[in-house]
Amino acid sequence: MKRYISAYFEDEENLLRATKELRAKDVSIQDVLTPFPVHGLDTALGYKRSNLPTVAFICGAIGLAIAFGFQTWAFTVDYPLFIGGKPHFSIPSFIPITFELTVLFAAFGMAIAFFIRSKLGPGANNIIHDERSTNDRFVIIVDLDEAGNQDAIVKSILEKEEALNIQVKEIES
Amino acid sequence: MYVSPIREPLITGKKTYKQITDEISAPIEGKAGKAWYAGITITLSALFLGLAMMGWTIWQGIGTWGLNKTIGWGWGITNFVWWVGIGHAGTFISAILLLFRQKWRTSINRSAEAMTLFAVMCAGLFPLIHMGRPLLGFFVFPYPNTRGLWVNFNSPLLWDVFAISTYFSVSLLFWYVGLIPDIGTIRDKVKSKFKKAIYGFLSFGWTGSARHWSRHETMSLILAGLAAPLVLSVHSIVSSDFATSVIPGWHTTIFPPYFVSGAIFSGFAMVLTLLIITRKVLNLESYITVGHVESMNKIIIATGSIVGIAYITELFIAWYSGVEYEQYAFLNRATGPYWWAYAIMMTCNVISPQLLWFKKLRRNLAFTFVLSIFINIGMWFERFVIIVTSLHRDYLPSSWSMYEPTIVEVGIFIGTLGLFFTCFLLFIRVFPVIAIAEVKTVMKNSGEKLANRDKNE
Amino acid sequence: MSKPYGFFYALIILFLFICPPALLAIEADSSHIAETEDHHFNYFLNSEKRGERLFKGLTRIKTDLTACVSCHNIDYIDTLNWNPSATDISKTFADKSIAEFKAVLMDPLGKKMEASHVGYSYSDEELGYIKAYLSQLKQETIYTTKPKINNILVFVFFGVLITMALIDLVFTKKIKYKLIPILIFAFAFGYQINMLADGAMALGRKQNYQPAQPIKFSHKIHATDNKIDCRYCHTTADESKSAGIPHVNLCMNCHVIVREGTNSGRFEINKIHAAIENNTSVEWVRIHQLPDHVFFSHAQHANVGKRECQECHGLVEEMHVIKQVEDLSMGWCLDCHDKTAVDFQANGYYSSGFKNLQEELATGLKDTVRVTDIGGRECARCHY
Amino acid sequence: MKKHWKSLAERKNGSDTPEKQSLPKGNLEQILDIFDNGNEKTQSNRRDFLKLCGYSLAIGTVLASCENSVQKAIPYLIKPEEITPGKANYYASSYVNGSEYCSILIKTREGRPIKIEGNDLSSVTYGGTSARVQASILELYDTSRYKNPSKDEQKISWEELDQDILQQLNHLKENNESAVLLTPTIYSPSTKAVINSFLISFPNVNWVQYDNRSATACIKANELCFGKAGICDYRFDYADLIVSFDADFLGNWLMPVEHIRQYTKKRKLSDGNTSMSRHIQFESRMSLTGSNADYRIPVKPSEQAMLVAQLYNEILKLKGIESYSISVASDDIRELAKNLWENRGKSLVVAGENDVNLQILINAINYELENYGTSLRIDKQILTKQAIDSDMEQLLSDLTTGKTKALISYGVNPVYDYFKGEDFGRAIKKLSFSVSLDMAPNETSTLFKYIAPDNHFIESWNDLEPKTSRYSLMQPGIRPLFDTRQFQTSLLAWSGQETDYLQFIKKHWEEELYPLQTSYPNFTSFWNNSLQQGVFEAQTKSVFDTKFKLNGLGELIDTIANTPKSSGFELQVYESVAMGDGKMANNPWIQELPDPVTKICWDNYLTVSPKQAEEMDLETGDLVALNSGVKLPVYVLPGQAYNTVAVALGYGRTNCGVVGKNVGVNVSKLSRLKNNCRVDFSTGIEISKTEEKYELAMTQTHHSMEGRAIVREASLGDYLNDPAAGNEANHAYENAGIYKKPNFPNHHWGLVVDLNSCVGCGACSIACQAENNVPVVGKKEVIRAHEMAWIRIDRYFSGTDFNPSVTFQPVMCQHCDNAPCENVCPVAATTHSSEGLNQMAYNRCIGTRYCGNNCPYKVRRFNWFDYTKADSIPNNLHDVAEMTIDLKRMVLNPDVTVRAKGVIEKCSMCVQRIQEGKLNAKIDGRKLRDGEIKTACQQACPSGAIIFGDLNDKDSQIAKETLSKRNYHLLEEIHTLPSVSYLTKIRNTKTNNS
Repeated sequence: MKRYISAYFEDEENLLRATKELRAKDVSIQDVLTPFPVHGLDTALGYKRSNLPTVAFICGAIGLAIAFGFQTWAFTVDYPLFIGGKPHFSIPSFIPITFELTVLFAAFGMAIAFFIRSKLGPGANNIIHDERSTNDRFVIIVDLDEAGNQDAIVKSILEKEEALNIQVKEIES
Repeated sequence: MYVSPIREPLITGKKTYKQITDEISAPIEGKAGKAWYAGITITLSALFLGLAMMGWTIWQGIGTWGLNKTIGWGWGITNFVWWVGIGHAGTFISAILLLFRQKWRTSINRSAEAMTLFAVMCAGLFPLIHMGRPLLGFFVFPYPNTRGLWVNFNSPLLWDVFAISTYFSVSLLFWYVGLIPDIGTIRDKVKSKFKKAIYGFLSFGWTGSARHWSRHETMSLILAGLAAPLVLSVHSIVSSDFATSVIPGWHTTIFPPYFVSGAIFSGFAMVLTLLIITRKVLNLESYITVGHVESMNKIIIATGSIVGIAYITELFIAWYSGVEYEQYAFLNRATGPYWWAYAIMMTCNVISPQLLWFKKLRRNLAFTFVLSIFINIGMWFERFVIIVTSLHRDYLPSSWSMYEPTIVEVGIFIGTLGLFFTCFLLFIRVFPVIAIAEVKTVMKNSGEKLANRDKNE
Repeated sequence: MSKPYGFFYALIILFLFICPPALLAIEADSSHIAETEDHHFNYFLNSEKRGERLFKGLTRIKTDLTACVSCHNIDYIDTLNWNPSATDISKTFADKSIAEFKAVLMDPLGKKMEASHVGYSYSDEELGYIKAYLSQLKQETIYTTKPKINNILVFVFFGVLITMALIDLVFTKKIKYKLIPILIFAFAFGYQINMLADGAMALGRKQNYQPAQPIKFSHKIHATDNKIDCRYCHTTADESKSAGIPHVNLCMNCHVIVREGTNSGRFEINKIHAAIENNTSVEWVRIHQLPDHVFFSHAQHANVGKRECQECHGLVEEMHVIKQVEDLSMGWCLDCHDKTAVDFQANGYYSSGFKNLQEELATGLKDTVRVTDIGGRECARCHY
Repeated sequence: MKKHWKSLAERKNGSDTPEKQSLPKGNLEQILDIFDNGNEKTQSNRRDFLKLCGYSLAIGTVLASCENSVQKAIPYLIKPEEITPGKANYYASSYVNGSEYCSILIKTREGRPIKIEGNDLSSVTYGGTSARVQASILELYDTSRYKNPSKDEQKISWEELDQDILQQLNHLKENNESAVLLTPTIYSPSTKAVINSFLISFPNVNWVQYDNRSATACIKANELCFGKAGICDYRFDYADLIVSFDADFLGNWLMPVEHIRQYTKKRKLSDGNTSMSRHIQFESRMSLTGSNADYRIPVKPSEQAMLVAQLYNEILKLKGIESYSISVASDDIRELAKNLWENRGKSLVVAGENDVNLQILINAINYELENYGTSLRIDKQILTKQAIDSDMEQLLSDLTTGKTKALISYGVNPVYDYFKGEDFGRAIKKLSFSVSLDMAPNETSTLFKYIAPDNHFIESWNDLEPKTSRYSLMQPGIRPLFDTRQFQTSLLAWSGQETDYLQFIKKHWEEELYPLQTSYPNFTSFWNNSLQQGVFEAQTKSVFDTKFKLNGLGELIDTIANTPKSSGFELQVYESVAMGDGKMANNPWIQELPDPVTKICWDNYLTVSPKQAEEMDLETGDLVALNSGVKLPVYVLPGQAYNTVAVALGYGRTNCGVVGKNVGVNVSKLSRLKNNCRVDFSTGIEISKTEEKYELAMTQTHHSMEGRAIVREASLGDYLNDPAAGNEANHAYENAGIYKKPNFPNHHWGLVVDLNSCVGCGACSIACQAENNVPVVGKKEVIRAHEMAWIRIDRYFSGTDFNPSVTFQPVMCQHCDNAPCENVCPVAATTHSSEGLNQMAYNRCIGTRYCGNNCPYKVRRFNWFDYTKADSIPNNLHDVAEMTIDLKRMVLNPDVTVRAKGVIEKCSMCVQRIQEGKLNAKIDGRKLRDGEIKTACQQACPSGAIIFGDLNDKDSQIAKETLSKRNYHLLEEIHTLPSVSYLTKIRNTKTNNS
């Protein structure tokens, strides 16, 4: 048996305040659904900094190594050709492609990581709590303990911040 | 929250969040007007004309173009560089302006990026169809083969292949990643089950979860960081097609910055051309305000002036170099048989944008619209001047020749215009023209007034 | 879907449908000449049918005699049958009289025929039927192969799998573990790509090509059993770019005396005699053929490079039916150029030049000079 | 890229036509056929497959894992002894086209003549050739040729024809009615014997020789002056000072191949030679000869006689002999006379005009200058032109009056090229009996009742004596392609003799020529050797007393002096260097060879001086009408004398096959007869401008070097002071690069072009076209600058418009060691070899044309359309000249790929010849000898201006030439390090200092 409470705000500032208060009360917030990225919400929810930059860096480094390595191998080892009196191993010529592939690998590596990590992707159909959560409503879903000790506190905080449609839901886990 | 009193609002008209959503998604939900149908009929006709001409070219050979033994590139490559140039504004706006925290970008970045993609699609066609043997175009990819052959990594054309395809892929990614939340919004708004399924599929299951938003923002920032140098690299590499050669008039080290600023210059002009119409037709005046137009005009003056300086620098360097071929090439540009192209280029690109120093003109939509078209023409001629006038009289006077385009080349160019505008017309009916979520983020601190919530909604 | 959307797609689909046929219509070549059916023996309507029954041994035939068809195959077979096939016989006797046909059949010359054609006796009328039946076979080609329908079926099958996996993954979601459709997708798609790559690489290549030849000439019998040197017949291998397919008169050097073969009796050898007598050419099916933009010289490889024929042509001396062993791709050429050492000191051409390489050899910096070292990978060595 | 025959199968069929045809099929079935590996159709091949790939690559590749269609390999039934499949055979022979002669080698592959090369052993042509000689191979495969004998355009057999003709001839003989045998000059001893025996059999037949541009005046003048008719043997290599009055001896006057050789030999400055001849040319139009002259003086044609007379007078004065009263000569003429006098015995004065008086004066000048016996000899003669113009006039009147009842014609085309051609045509039509023995239909032969077609010279046996005691044999390279018979055989047959002409020649040689030598012990070895060498040069001791016998020069000079000066326009007709007399008008190679001076092909045009053009408001491409009714386009030619215009003969053929038909305008009728000699200029011409425009196909439209050091030149004096004169910067940029100069381990192939030797004749261009399967594109494509020539000759004017100096520069791929083209190809289709060649792999090329753009020399050529039928896409052939039909494709070189649409091509430095030469050396196990490999252009060049060789071989000629101070690279300041280099042009003009 899993219980939680859901409600929505019409202004992101109410949401922010409510979030901060709930967090202060050690209430675990399952999710917040907003139509746009609300400034400061991730700190309010206590999210850590994402690792995506690291992923991008690693992917970029791989792209760089592949591109430069492949060009060098193809031109000096596998099929050395005399082209325009230039040396086989000619770094300036290799730079443009190396750069492009670095960017390509970094961008796509990171994007794929993002989609996998966020469980998003073509055909992913996550539960939509409120159709207007992508429009103008700021939906909050708060976990409740089984005993129902927190219900009152949560409700009061939500009501204080003008939350609407406060509902308690129960789900068989 | 403090709102600077001096700055003019980026969104006018005291919008609520819902109003924003509704107004921006209106063209997708509503039925298309007669104008739209008229428009797409014209663009599709142009597109089919272009396709027919491309088919003719591939069937009969490049001989159907006006090229010859001396002038191996003409309209085709001019169009290629022109379209690539236009394809620079979108990513510049969303990436570089994002890095510089320019909030006014939010109203225009979506459509500018879409325009970028379509322009790059048009551009990408030309290297393929200008080939003598386009069916063997796949030779440019270094795929393993039984001949044991690779490609020539020294060739700027090969760099182009990588640059353009990377630029297209990354721009597409950047655009789509930004589009996902808005597709989610549309998904939740549309009524039809079919549409819901389609947008649901395209939205990748977006819910607006705070955790997703947090990662999304990080990713956008890094993508912007990656895309910014990419934008600069693409036209630098395209310019290498000319700069690395030995032809007087092409062999110039200032080409990369000169081309990049020219690209942004023409890109912004094209954005203006499109958005001045779009805001009117789609009733988006409160999102794309005269303020936005003015900001873009300021960038146009800046880049236009850089381009002007580049032109003059070229002339100076040609004189200063003491190389007779180089000197002749530039003298020939200005006074030779293609002087008119040079004159058009100078007038449209150097002189006309200087009028934007006047605030009145800068904020005058009609003037801006006309000017943007002038700039597009001028930038087309810039490429024409660089390519054709340099080639037609190079080292050995015995091979000097003249170039006249044929109907086929013009037809293909019209075809790409058709493709571009067809794509754009489809785009405005399928995806939100303005980044809904991003506009909402700036509404509070840059909107005309704080959202006036209507509790009865 | 809104209307313009549909309109647009309809146009694209229409275009896709119209385009290929339209382009192909252009291809329609007017140079086809209608073939004239020739029936030599129209005794009466079903003479072919009667002939067929006789040939296949379905009608009157002595029980101890085998039917013609048991030695003379009618359909294409991919194994070697030394006996002439029905079509082969038909060709040979197309313009010959019944009497000749009869003579060969019932009173044959040569040991092999004498041994096999014992006790056959047909009336002239029956022979006419058989001949009529055979001449109707004449129209068929020398060889056919099984249609490779399998490849298409496999490809389509995997295509269906991919579609199903995708549909399930995105829409229906019947399979609980997403990994399964993903794996199916990946495997099927990978297999398709592999098929495409294989197909693309095989374009214009004829590795393992082993068609039936107009004469059942066996390199094994000539080169191994009779120990004839390759160059006895392929005379120009040492001096010209082409090794030379022996002219028919060259065959006659031996076959003017050797009139009967080990395996096929007189039938195949008679074809050479017929060619000489009738002044007709022997149209061999070409096996080893490089594309037109490749210039290959046998003299360079067989004479200067001292390569053995077998290095490129395989063990021809063991083949009854000649076959292309290597794929003759550029990569294959280059592999050999990379590996093969050049006869650097012995040949005066090399020893008089290449100072640096000679020094390196002398000082021991290099132990051998490979073809690649002297430009064996350069374009204009083969393409010009 | 499909078009050449590989080795075996083509011998029999001549083409790779399908063995079996199948029933017509629908589209779908066709598609299936391509994948049907069991099908014997040869029309479905890999290329068809690739076509489909364009439509549906995916399904296609899968299906394509089936095998290809069947290719046949058909060996010889009985292999001819001398043929090795894959190797070329060479047969020494001779080229003859009217009065043009050249000793040649015919290159055949598998019995198929594919190329003509010069024969080094001839002391007449020295291995040189001309453009027309090179192009004549294509005539062999001309589709318009007569393919069988005919009567009234109905095909008949040779037996029927012989019977008919004999009957007619006998009928004429019985009635003693006059008939005429009309031929060009016959300088074949055996043919003369054949004709004589024919004339003996039919005494009623008169033999008339007709040269469309005869040397009547020369022949007559010599007869009058020295009592010996004929043309002198001119030795330009013995003359230190050459003065030519409108004699285009490098272009079309007498024996240009020999004259170019002699002329350039005297002017070569290699091997320590420090002297060269000085050449002064008086002429009205800018001829090839004039453009090579050190001094060129534009004069009107009518003024020449006066100038010659003055010159003669001045020389007499210098000699101290009584002179004539004549108008005072200009300083120039006096100066010239002084120079000539100083160079007496080593000078040569020639005149081109067909005017007996003028030629007599020229003879007198040469006589007074003591040149006879040195630079010209009357005892040795050029025999290729013997016809006398008045004979033709007589024939025409006999035909018109009906005195001559029958005409047998061979190798001439008077209806087209005689100035009264139309009259001639009308007269022929009236004849009841007429036989033409021409090889191909022309304006004249089509009017004849009987056609007894001759063989092409490559299919014929013959012998020739182009110059006194210089004999040459013609042997066939192939059996007659069609049902044709040699002219001589026909005559033998009609005169009732043994018809084997070869035996006839042999007999003739045994009787007449074998006794002239002592080297060979028996006739068989003499014959075999002569046949193998192609030439036989008898040592004759001739003694001829050259005494000037003519009196009354005074009268002659008076006549000249009293001729009123003509004012107004003068028009001159001439033979262009490429087209000549128009016999080869149906040859697309010749049609597409640009004129050396004007760079125009596929047309004739009226050259007008710049001053005139300005006065009349004319520009190139304007159509003008002459008062004779001819409409011609104008070309403004610097150097054309004021008030003169000129137009080329040889164009405007109306009956010659599809290629040459109605190309240009026939201007033969603009000649006229003067003193029984046909002259080429006429006065009283009026020109009126029309509003029409006409597009001329020009391969070069800009004529100035723009002050760039492209062709470097100096005067002889400056050169002698400093061998690097004009070339001070030679090789200055050699080590300017940031990368090390590439090192070539064994060979480093290169070319040196001596600009001092190149006269610009264009033989190299055609040789290259024949050797390398370079396509013909046609006039429209040339107008669009789509011509494909791998080697072009750039021509620049410098100096004044009135009288510019001209330079020629052959430009082919420079094979740069730092090649700009190589860097930019995305697919590495063009790379460098370790032997210094810039390699072009056509099959890798995708056609971005970037290499062409980046080539500073603009030598790369793109296949804009499918010119060769090698393209994979159907129905897009652009072949204006029937070059892709099976017959003409016989001329293709099987060692060179035929390029498809959409690929770049360029000079490969004849890599196929290099590979062949190397292979021969390897088979023999020896070092490659210098000079063993010759490129096609080098082989064809009559002046030896192109030298190919190994730059790494220090002993080679090319390495020596490279060290010359005159050597430079084209555009060396851009550091492309070309393997091709040039030697500066030296003009024997006065230095600036002196």
